[in-house]
Amino acid sequence: EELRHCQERATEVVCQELVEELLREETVSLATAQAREVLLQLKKESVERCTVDISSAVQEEVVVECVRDVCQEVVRAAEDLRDQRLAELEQCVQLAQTARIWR
Amino acid sequence: MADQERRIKDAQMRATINQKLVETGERERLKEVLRTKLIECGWRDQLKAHCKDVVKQKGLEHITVDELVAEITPKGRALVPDSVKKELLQRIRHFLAQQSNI
Amino acid sequence: MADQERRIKDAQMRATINQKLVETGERERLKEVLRTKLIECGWRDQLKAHCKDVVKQKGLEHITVDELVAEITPKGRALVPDSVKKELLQRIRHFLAQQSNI
Repeated sequence: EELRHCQERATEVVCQELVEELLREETVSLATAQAREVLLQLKKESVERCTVDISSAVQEEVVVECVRDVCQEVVRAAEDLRDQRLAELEQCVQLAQTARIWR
Repeated sequence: MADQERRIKDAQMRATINQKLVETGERERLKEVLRTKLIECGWRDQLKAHCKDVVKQKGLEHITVDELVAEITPKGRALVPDSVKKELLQRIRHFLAQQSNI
Repeated sequence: MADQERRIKDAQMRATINQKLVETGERERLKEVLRTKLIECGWRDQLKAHCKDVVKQKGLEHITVDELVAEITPKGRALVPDSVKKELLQRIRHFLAQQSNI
């Protein structure tokens, strides 16, 4: 009878130990998986934020370069037109002077 | 004195049972059964959800695996259904009953 | 604190991505694609027309190229179509998805 009681008590402890051992293994496994998932998620979010930033930076760079190109082009064209008109005007003045001399 | 003697005998018995369980591969089989039962009864999913809550609460950046384990273990313990524990105990008893030299 | 940590990590990540884009020549390709898209969608023509208006209004003698650039740039930014912005973002995402070590 005493042996039976002893075995029963020991069995209960062994059972409890087994549950605890599995519990420990499972909680570590769950926590590790969760931490990995969290890290991955954090990285994903960081990459997305950086992608948006970099995209804006590239866009800004191109816009600034293109705006400068367009401005230079427009100013150059306006200057060319002005120079052309000045040249024409000068020619007219010269023609007028020549005409006056001949007269 | 009798109490101490009983504790010694209990410890010896525990060691014998454990040895038998390990030797026969029953210990690993029992753990596997227990693992399956815990998945089936939703324990793992519940604990996973709790784990997510803890991470959300504490902030994604500021928790280590060890802290997380410490945080979720009490809940994990509490969530193990009594029926699963009872079944495990029953299986161990059954195993021991089949052993001639215990 | 968490916010500052996040900013530091983001800065590191940004540097890594930028390095990858430059090293592979992808950054220049992206810029070239964007330039082409801006021409195709009429952005350049719209901007040129606006630029001409400003020159006409202010008078060529009263404005420098730098002043013109400063005046036109906000309009240039605003005129970039959302579809072009989205496509650029998508191209960067696609590029990053193909990189194994980011």
